[in-house]
Amino acid sequence: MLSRLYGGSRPSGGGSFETFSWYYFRISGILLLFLVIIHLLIMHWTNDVSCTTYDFIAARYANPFWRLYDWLLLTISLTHGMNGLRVVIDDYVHAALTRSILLWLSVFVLIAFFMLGTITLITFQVPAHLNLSCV
Amino acid sequence: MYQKFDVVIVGSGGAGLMAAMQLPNASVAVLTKVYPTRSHTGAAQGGVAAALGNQEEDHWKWHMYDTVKGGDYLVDQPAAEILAREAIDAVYELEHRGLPFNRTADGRIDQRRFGGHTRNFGEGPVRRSCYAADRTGHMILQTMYQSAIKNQVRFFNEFLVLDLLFNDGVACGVVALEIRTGEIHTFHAKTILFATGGYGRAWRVTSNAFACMGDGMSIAYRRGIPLQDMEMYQFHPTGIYKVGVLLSEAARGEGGKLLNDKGEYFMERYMPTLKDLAPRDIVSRCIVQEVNEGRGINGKDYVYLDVRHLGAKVIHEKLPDITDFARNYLGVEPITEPVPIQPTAHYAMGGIPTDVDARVVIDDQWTPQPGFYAAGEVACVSVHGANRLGTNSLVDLIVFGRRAGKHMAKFIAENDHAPLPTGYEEHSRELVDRLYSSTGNESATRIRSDLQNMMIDKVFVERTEKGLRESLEGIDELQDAYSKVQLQDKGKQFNTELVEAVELGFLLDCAEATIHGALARTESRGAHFRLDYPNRDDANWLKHTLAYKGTGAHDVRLEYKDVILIDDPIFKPKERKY
Amino acid sequence: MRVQMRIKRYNPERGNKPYWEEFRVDVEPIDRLLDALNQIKWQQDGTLTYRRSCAHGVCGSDAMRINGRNRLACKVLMRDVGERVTIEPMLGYPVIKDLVVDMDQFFEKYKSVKPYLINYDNEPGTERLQSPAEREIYDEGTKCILCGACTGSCPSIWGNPNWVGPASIVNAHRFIFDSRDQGAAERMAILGKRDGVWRCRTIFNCTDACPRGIPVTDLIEQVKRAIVYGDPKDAV
Amino acid sequence: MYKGPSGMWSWLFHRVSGLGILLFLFVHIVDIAMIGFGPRVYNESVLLFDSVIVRLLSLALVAAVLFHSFNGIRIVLIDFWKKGVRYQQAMFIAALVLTVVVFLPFAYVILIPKLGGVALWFVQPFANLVHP
Ligand SMILES: Cc1cc2nc3c(=O)[nH]c(=O)nc-3n(C[C@H](O)[C@H](O)[C@H](O)COP(=O)(O)OP(=O)(O)OC[C@H]3O[C@@H](n4cnc5c(N)ncnc54)[C@H](O)[C@@H]3O)c2cc1C
Ligand code: HEM
Ligand code: SF4
Ligand code: F3S
Ligand code: FES
Repeated sequence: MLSRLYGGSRPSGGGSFETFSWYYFRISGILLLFLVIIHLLIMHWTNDVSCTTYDFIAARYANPFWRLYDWLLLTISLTHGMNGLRVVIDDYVHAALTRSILLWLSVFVLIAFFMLGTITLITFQVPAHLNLSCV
Repeated sequence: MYQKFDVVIVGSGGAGLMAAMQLPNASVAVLTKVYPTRSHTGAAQGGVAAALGNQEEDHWKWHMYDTVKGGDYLVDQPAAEILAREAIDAVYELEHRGLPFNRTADGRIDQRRFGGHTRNFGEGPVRRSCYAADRTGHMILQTMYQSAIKNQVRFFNEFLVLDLLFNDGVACGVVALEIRTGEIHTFHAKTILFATGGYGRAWRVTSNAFACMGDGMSIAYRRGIPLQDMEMYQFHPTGIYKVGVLLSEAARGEGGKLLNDKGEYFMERYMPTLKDLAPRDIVSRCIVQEVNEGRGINGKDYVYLDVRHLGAKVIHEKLPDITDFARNYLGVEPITEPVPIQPTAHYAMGGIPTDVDARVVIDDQWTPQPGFYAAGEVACVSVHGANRLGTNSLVDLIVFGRRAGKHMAKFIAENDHAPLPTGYEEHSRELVDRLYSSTGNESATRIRSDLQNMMIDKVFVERTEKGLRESLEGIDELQDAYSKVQLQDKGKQFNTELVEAVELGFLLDCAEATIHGALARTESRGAHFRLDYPNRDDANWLKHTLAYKGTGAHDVRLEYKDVILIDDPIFKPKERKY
Repeated sequence: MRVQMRIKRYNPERGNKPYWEEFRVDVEPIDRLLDALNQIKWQQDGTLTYRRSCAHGVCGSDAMRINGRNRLACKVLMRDVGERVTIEPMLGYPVIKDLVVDMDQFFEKYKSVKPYLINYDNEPGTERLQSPAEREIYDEGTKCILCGACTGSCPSIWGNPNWVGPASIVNAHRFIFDSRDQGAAERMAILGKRDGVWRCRTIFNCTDACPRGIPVTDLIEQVKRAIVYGDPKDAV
Repeated sequence: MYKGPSGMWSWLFHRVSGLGILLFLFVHIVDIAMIGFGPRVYNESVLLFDSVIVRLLSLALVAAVLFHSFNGIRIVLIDFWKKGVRYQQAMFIAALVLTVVVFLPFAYVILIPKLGGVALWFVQPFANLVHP
């Protein structure tokens, strides 16, 4: 008789955007953990910032893997971060109009930076001669 | 402001909300001077009795017997029968509404022992108290409030009811002060239920909340309705010294013992069989006797509750509240130190007289006052007689709260609104305006503390003619002084000084009726113990006191009403032995 | 002991700015802070306004901000607050007068999560069965006295007064995890919305504030998991 | 602010660091975009990263990223590990310690090429900005 535990009438909850957003924070956060730390190690540890010249970048982007890597970093961190900004706006801005203006603005910023980053990554042409100073 | 409802319920404790639950199709307003979940019912710890027989054999008739005997036979027996019978259904109703009772291994409502509840007409203790940890009252109140939300009951929170309106003997509304704005509102209704709780604040040491000021009793009393058996006031033996916060009977149920200054477990001397688990009136009296004979701790007016021998494990697991309270309010560690306790004012057996349908009845002929109902501690059905058993108050709330609701549903179907009397707000406005404009320079604080000290000195566990006479003079003086009370806060919004002053007026009335009833009753019965008349006197006093407010300033008129007995030898009044 | 009480006062009828006022009281170390407030009200300044009822921590009337943390005045002893104590109304609620805050919205939010048993089956003749283990799962939430201390301590609510707040979630939890209840999905849908559980950023002030010792954040996290997993069973 | 040992500081740091990183991300996307304009433009813009003041800023960035990441893990553990709530305080301390421990070598590596410059910066704040 006690098996009426949590009977059948419990369809799954959630599914809404807020739930997804929360989940996405965690998943993207974990992914970013690896992407960002490796990124930092490469940029600041194995190389000094003074070495990250045009040629250095170009040499990296000669390998499509790094283009993909950076694109993932771009996409995930941008969406993660903008989602965070959205949450902060929701927390502190209550006037309906201001809020929706700001939210739309951040959507626009998100798209703009995403496009800028993506276009940069896709259209970049590796020049024939590279002059690597540090590696 | 004026508003119209079918039913107005004053008070959102267990009794008021239980009634509201029975009226799903009526327009109901619940008025309460605190937020509903702050009502005093939430403080009840022990449990609610019902002969479910989940743990061992039990029968409602046994429950009825214990109730009648516990009340020292001043109980109306047909009412006690209803209490014991309907407790069972009422408890199931609560469970269906979601109350999280503790459970037995097979999933049923768990039950435990409690003082005075026995098997087979007094043979031995029985597990009858249904409980939810050590917060049964809290769970009842929460569950009912939740149910009320589900049923979309209209609440008027922080409204202080000031007056009850009658038109030609028919109750037709109440007048209330909206505390937040200071406005006066009139609620026009076909029927009114008072469920405003007790008046424990009349004593300095009390387990009762600040809100327990006897409002409902006094409002009715001022409108000519009698108060029944007010001299029957229960003093719980184990209140925390000075603070009055209750240490539940569970402490003694688990084996805690009372200790005097000589290091003696003195209950063994007074009640060799039940010892520390004797009924509350008896244990309180023994404590007072110890104190009077100089065996209070350090010669003062308290003794110890000793649970040290139970061991840390039992204390932590079964008596967490006690540990908590003792540490919090006394800085005492019950595992290693005994806890200072003294009897504390706890429960009014008396109140507004009603029949078993919670209809208010105004004389010895049981004449009902149409449209006016009362239930809970404010009412006197009378199921508790001269002494209430532990866990029986919650039963009272749910059984008679329920009956009140059901009867009101019938009443509103059959009756129309009686028109309001002319000048219906006048009395209330006067009451408030007088306090605002008074320049009498009298302090409500002074009156309140004098009253509380006087009641604990003279109208406490042991009473004498001399003490009661002195308190009669005292109460008259305080009533006079009250008319000169002056406020510092003249504001309208959330003026709690005004609220406290109004409540003090109510409290004085209740104390007045108590003192008059106690002085007249020249016998000892249950909680009313007269040193000068130490025996029960059934020949003259097997009857209820009805105290009416008289016409003169300090007049109180006493009348009496027979106790209803049933024709069954088991329930025939006999000496109360444990 | 002599204690200096710094109290934030506000009276809408007399000027419209909150101000600080200091009182001195003589109290016993084991007096409650509520006793000290009463002493001020009854002997020094009758206009001082606050709520109280039970005086022993079970009714939830007197939650206020004491030395920067939300506490019940009747559960705080004078010996624990030191010789100077600062008392303010709780943050996150509109102030009505002195220490009294407007709880109406708090109760509205509470109501919004359907805090009552939902069961569509016919009522049995006796009790609905529930094992002690099933009873235990939702025990903590049943201790809530709706004092509002948790909600008033939460920075998310200071920023966003529309947020449903920890107290409501605790009470939703109490029913979502009750084996007799069938309304979990309805409640989870409500709490999944924008001002639902997700506004909780695990700040834990609520857990610190709760006078009943309810592990508030823990319960909120269980509700979050229930929503994410779609089933309360997996969440505890 | 709420007094007492709660998770409020961790939340505040997390939020501020998250927004800080986001701000940096915008800058970073723009400066990477400079590669599209050829080596001269890019190299000049990236020179900025070499300056002391910006090196200090990127130190702050590293600190922010580290704290945000470790605390992010703490949050995920609180959310999904059923006992996580109980250890939130300990995990906060762990996140702080980890941040410091990982940060120090980073700081060393980033600052070492410019230690002289750093010293100089304190005396003449604007000298390096113009020409590193
Ligand atoms: C510490 C303690 C422990 C107890 N333990 C137990 C136990 O274990 N078992 C048991 O059976 N009994 C117990 N009791 C007794 C029992 O709790 C009370 O008798 C019972 O709760 C009274 O309920 P009520 O509904 O009559 O009134 P209350 O719960 O006192 O409610 C009164 C209501 O009336 C309202 N009100 C009052 N005056 C006004 C007014 N003028 N205008 C508007 N509203 C007003 C109040 O706001 C409140 O809502 C205990 C009592 C105490 C003090
Ligand atoms: C490196 C690994 C990262 C992890 C593990 C991580 C983890 C998280 C988590 C779990 C949250 C949710 C916090 C909450 O719900 O309370 C969060 C919020 C946030 N993150 Fe990250 N994050 C990381 C990187 C980043 C990056 C690179 C950015 C910037 C682009 C960023 C910006 C933000 C912002 C703005 C928030 C919102 C803060 C708030 O709501 O208080 N995070 N992060
Ligand atoms: S969860 Fe705790 S703090 Fe919050 S309202 Fe309930 S009792 Fe008060
Ligand atoms: S303080 Fe607030 S953010 Fe969550 S953990 Fe408590 S509700
Ligand atoms: S007065 Fe009831 S909780 Fe403090």
